[in-house]
Amino acid sequence: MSLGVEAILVVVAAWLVLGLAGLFALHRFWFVARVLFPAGGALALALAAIALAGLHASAESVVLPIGLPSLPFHFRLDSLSAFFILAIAAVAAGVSAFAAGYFRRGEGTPPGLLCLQYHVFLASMVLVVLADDAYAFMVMWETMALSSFFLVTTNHRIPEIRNAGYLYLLIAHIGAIGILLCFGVLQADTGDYTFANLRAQQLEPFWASVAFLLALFGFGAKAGILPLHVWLPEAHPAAPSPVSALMSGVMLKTAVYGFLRITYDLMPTQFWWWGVVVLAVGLATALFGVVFAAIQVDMKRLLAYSSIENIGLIFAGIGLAILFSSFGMQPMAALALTAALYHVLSHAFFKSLLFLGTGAVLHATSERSLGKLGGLIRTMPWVAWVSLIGALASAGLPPFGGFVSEWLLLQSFLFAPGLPTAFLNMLVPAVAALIALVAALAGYTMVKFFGVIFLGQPREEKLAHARDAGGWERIGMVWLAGASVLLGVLPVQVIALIDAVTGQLVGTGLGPVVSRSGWLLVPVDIERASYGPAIFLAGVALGFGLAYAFVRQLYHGRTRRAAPWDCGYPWQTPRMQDSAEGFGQPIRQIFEPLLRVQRELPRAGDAQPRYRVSVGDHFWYWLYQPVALVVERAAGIVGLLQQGRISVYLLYSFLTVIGILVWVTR
Amino acid sequence: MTLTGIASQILEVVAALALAPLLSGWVSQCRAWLQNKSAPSLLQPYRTLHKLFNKDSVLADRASSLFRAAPYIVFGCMALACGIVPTLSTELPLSPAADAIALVGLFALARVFISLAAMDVGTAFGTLGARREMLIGFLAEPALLMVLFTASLISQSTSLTTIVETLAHRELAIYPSLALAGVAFTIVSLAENARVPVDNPATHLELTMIHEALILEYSGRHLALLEWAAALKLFAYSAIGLALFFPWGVAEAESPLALLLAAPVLVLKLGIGGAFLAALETVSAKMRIFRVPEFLATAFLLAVMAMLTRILLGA
Amino acid sequence: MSSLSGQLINFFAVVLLLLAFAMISQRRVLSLIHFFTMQGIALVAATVVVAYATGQSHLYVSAGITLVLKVFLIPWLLHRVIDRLGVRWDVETLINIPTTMLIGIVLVIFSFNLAAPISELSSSIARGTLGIALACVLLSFMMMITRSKAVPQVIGFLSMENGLFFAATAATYGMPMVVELGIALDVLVGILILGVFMFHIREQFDSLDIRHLEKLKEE
Amino acid sequence: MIDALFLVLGIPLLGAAVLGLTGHRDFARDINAAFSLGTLIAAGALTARVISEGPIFAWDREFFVDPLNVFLVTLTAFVAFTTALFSRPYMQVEKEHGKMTPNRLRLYHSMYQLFSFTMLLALLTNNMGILWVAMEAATLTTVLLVSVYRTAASLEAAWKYFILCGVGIAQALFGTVLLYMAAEKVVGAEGGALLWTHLDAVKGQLDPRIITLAFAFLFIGYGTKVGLVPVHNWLPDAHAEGPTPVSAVLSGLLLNVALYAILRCKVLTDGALQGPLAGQLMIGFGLLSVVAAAFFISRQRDAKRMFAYSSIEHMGLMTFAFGVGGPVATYAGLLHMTVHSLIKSAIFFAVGHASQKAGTQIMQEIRGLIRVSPMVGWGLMLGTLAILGMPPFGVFASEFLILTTAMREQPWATPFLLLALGVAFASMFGRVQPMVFGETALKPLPHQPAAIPVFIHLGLGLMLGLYIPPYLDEWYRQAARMVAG
Repeated sequence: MSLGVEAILVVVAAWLVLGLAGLFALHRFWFVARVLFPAGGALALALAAIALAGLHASAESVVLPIGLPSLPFHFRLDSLSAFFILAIAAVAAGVSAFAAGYFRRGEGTPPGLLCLQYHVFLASMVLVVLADDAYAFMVMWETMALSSFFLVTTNHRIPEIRNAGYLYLLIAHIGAIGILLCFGVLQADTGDYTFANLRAQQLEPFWASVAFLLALFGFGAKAGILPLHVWLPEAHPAAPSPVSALMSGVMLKTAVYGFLRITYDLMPTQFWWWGVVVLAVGLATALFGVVFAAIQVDMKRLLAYSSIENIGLIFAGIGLAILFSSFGMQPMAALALTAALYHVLSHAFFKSLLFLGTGAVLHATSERSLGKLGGLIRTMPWVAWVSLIGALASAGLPPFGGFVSEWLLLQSFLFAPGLPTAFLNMLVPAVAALIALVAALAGYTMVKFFGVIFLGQPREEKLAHARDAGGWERIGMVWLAGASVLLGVLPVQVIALIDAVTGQLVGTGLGPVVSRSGWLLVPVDIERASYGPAIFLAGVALGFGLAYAFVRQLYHGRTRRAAPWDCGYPWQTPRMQDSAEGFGQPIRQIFEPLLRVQRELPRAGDAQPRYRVSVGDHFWYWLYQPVALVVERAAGIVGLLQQGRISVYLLYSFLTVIGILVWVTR
Repeated sequence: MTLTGIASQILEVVAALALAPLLSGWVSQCRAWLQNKSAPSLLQPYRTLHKLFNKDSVLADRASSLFRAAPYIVFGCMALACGIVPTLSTELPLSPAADAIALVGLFALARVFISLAAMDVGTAFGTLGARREMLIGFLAEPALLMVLFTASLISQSTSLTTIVETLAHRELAIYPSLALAGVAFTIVSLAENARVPVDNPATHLELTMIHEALILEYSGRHLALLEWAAALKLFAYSAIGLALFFPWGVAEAESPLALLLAAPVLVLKLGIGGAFLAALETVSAKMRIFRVPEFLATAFLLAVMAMLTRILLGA
Repeated sequence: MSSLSGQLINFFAVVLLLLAFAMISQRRVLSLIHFFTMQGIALVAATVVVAYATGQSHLYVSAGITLVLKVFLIPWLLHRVIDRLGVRWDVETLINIPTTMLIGIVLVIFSFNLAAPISELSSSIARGTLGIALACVLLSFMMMITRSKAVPQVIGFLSMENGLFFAATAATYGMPMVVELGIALDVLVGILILGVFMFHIREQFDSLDIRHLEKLKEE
Repeated sequence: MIDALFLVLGIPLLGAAVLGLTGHRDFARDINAAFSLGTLIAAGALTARVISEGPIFAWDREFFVDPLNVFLVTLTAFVAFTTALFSRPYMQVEKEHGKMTPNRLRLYHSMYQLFSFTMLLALLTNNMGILWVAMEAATLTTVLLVSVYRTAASLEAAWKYFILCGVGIAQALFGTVLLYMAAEKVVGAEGGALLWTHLDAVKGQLDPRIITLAFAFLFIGYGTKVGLVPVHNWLPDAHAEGPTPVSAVLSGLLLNVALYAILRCKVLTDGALQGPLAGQLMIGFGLLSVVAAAFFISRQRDAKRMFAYSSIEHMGLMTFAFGVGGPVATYAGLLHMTVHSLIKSAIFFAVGHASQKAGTQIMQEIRGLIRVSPMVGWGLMLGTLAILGMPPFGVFASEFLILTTAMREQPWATPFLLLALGVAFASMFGRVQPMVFGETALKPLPHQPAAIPVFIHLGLGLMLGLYIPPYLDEWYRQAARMVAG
């Protein structure tokens, strides 16, 4: 079907028209919320369908007359970009539906402008994934950064949000500079910046490695890889919830797409040490992200750090895939890449679901810190149960999507002993152990997130009359929750989709082996490993049903209500429950060296004793502030050039004349 | 999906359900003898279960539907876990559905639900218990995974039935990697089943208990189910221990009558295991909660060492 | 014949160079203006000789303009500025006179060996004077740098213009007439503006010392 | 029909005279805008003729119009017209604040028209001598414009501007003399020696040694007017102290004209020397300007001074691009010239309104513009993002081309360029963001700010970023071929 690229461009154009319509209806709140956003959601659904169709179709490209005369915009839809467009569109559909019900009157920028920025953001993400030449890619890449910057600073009256926006755009811009340099190296003196030409270039090892490291730096800055992650926990919580859902769920994935496009598509040769570097960086990011997520007090910062962790796992998967493909072990590389891409899809769904959950909680209670929430399952059942699905998926528990990608990742590690060099074999246990630890800690974080917010007693009075999510918001959340569950229960069908991508990137997919075994997910062969989530879920359900029937038939179902057990101390108050800091205290104690903990203990005889603990980020003190200091000092030195005295200026001019004359006649 | 397969699968689950309370009763009996006390009867656990099932279930007035659903989910998970681990025969139709990693995931699912249920009522003890349970969980789970990985590296597969078959057929030789994995596994099972060095199953002292704190609010049939699930968990862990380190005597695929021989061998092995567990408990004293991470960290390192020796020394 | 006019032009060039040196070493503003006037006269003479030797009629016109402008109008303007603003007589310098003289000599040597390869290429009779013209320009440039009063700085600027005019007439028989007129007009308007400025600076800072003009800088 | 070229020069001259008489009255603002509009229409007609007939001469070859200077003429006329529109409300408010007395207004209006005359003369003339005279006249007119407020700071800025540029331009005169000397030997002395077209035709036979020295002096002379770093000191003071329409026109147009002059000389030098000397000089000074200006920006507290340094940075980038040479880099340089003057003048319009509202140019005291007047706030924010090279806008298009050709021709220079762009982004955006966002105590302006020019310029900048119309693209190609040879 030649549907492909043209249809997608039509949908993107429709999005932009919606945005402009919003601009003209700047303050007509009802029109924007109830007409434009749902229309955007419907368009997103259509886009998802097109991407699904395009996944297996052959690649087609189109050239638009706009852009530079010498380098007009090239757009190309191949299976890699179709897969990522599918992820973007599916999540955008849910988030747009949620946004229809979420935005209320009198908040930050007028709704029309918000609608414009929102739809430009969506359009630029899709076009980044479609771009087929360096100029189009860079333009769409930074338009994405710019539109998301304006969305982050929606209510810019608050200073923290402004600083978060500034830090975000700054690091995004520096990352973009890295990517531009990488394209520059890739074009290897041909001056032609279309991806087709970049693919044809044969770079010698040194320049290929330089391009690879630049790509890792550039896309790492946008994905939130370790040294460049500082903006993520600031920017995502600052944005309104639907936007942070899109940023965390989908925008980070465009960075993963970019990295895959360059390392696999544009650079034919790969070196094994590339895989080790990406693996190391990915794991460090994952461990760092999950430890910080476990000790956070603000619910949206907790989810932001958890995004860093998941991005780390994805990059670890990609690193392993590079390691395998550099040694020519294509089936193993396909397995590792399938694990990474599966995690991309499942993380996109459950993370955006969790952010939408926090959005609903934020609107009901206008409270973000975990210390002031609690017991919301009674007043907001819909949001609670949907967020439970998201939390379980994020914790990587069996019947849900998160577990399948983790299972595939661990399986691919078990095949690693096949790697030729002994040093790499030694790598396997350490890395597998780290991934297991990260997955377990993710479970810990999610229990803290769900337990402190939704369960127990409400820690503030005003929580009692929190209203549940509205109609549109429920539709959005249920759509995302359904997708998470389907990803968990039907891995074989999802992997059939992913095979088109791994087939393009690595040559082979898991397809033939997986499809033969019906309901069971069998990566290599039945003897080695298999996992049937449907049967697994049926087993648990059967156990549940039999127990329930056994009890009700043989015995009885009578229940009585009474006050909870207070162990003889009648004045139990909600404040006695475990607070967020309390729940994170063991992690803070065990991972002390990783964190920069400042404790403020009350001294004896304090009028109001107060205990305050703040956890900082080492990178901020050891990397970002020294860099700012160096720039400041350099500026000081350069500032001496302009000291105000006219005779000094004349001297500069005189010396320049003499200097040029000497140089010219040398 | 042969007939014997289904029969052995059902037999295995029923045996687990029946033998689990017996095993915990046997362990508490051994412990009493070793501590020169007169031991309760072997069938005491069955009587308590029957008593609890008959009583009304008293729920906290604030408890949500999650609180009421959690016992059934945990019981279902533990029953499935016992179904997956090959105790009587290795021809189990359920085993392709879940391999070693899925088993660890199953335990994690049960642990998460029981912790959430504990936090639901919103008293200090529930959240305290949940936090400690998750603390032990996030340290024990990777160690268990590493132990299972060591075994799967030896048998080139992560599906439990294949592991048992390969370990059973090789000639009797000392595997250093399996030895290290065995020590790590004992530490992990002590921690997971709330045995003495980490947590005292019999105590009701709020500040020290972990597992008890989780089920503090439950009563009547919910408490019965959770007690039964705890016994099932102990049974599952010992089954894993036997499967990995003493796999002989498990019935093979095509021999139904071997099934009859496997049952007594299983009971014998469980008896010895239970006695060994009771001996371990009487020897060791309960640790401070913040010594537990170091304790489990040693288990974690031992398991990783086991994998390393397996890969480097090939044994 | 040509050798005589060539010698005459070289003589006037040397006079110009001497006057430039004299202006650097001068302490009193009034004598500065007199030297500037003498420079104007030398320039006019040189232009007349070149015009006579090469028969370029328009050179006479430009000599006339220079005469009116550089010998009568501008010195008169400078005198009026000094009387009206009551400028103090002595000229403060940033670095003492002997060092400026030393630097001046180095500059002359530098501009000579810079201009040497080019001058023998040019076909005009006043070949050697290009080096001297460049020297005059650099010397007056250096004079502007080392003076801290507004008036000496302006005079330095004007003597640089003289140097350039001499280079134009000597090396290339003078620029086309319309360009000469334009340059003269620019110089005249420039001086008028500078005069107006000096009045305003005097009002604002009630002194013509450039050191007051140092507020706009980087912290 | 009347020669369009005569109109393009005649109208501003006439305007200067008329406004010299009636400049102080209220309707003078509208006459000023009308004259600028007239010049724009004449420039449009001239462009139409050049498109249809190709390069044309006038007045026995004294004036010459070719693809390179015709698009600069249109750009100058257009920006002069929009600045005149902007200066109508601006000057009204300044009059009410008492900073502009009637005869200062008269001086301002007449000098404004004279200034646009000198720029158009410099662009259209074919005679290198007249080019120098026009540049000197432009300096004189802008000195008066900068010092129109008669405050201590504006006097100091004007004095430094005059002395430093006067000295700089004098070097250029010496260069022109040497050029004339070299030309006379080849073309002969019958007066055509200084005409650029003659020189261009015969540049192969010019003596390389004289041309090297000539280019050295011309480069340092006109380089002072472009504001390249070692000789840039006058630019921040002059652009910050004058009234905002003057800074907009200075930053937007005068720097372009000076760079145009250097381009004219570079064409001759490349022809004569066949060597890379001119290119090397421009690359060196261009790169130095970009890096130093980026670090200067991070120390600024005054808004207009900061944007003046940003102009130095962009002029450095253009000089680097023309230094690299070759059709693509020159094309990018010309595109950058257009987009920079459009966006920079839009920024100065917004900053002008903002500083009038806050009564000061210190950035700390200007806060939350979006809340008080969204037009000015959004104009400033989008303008700053555009000038920092954020993609949808045209500046990114030209920067992309410059950086990519630099990566091919001078790979060693790219890290410095990108470092400078990064530092400039960090410091400038860090200061503008709090100005635009956040709470505010500023009171709205009495008169409706002229938002139309700001958004016309930003719209054009955005258009050039995404789609360059074919005839405009053809123009740049011809000019680039002509310059890059």
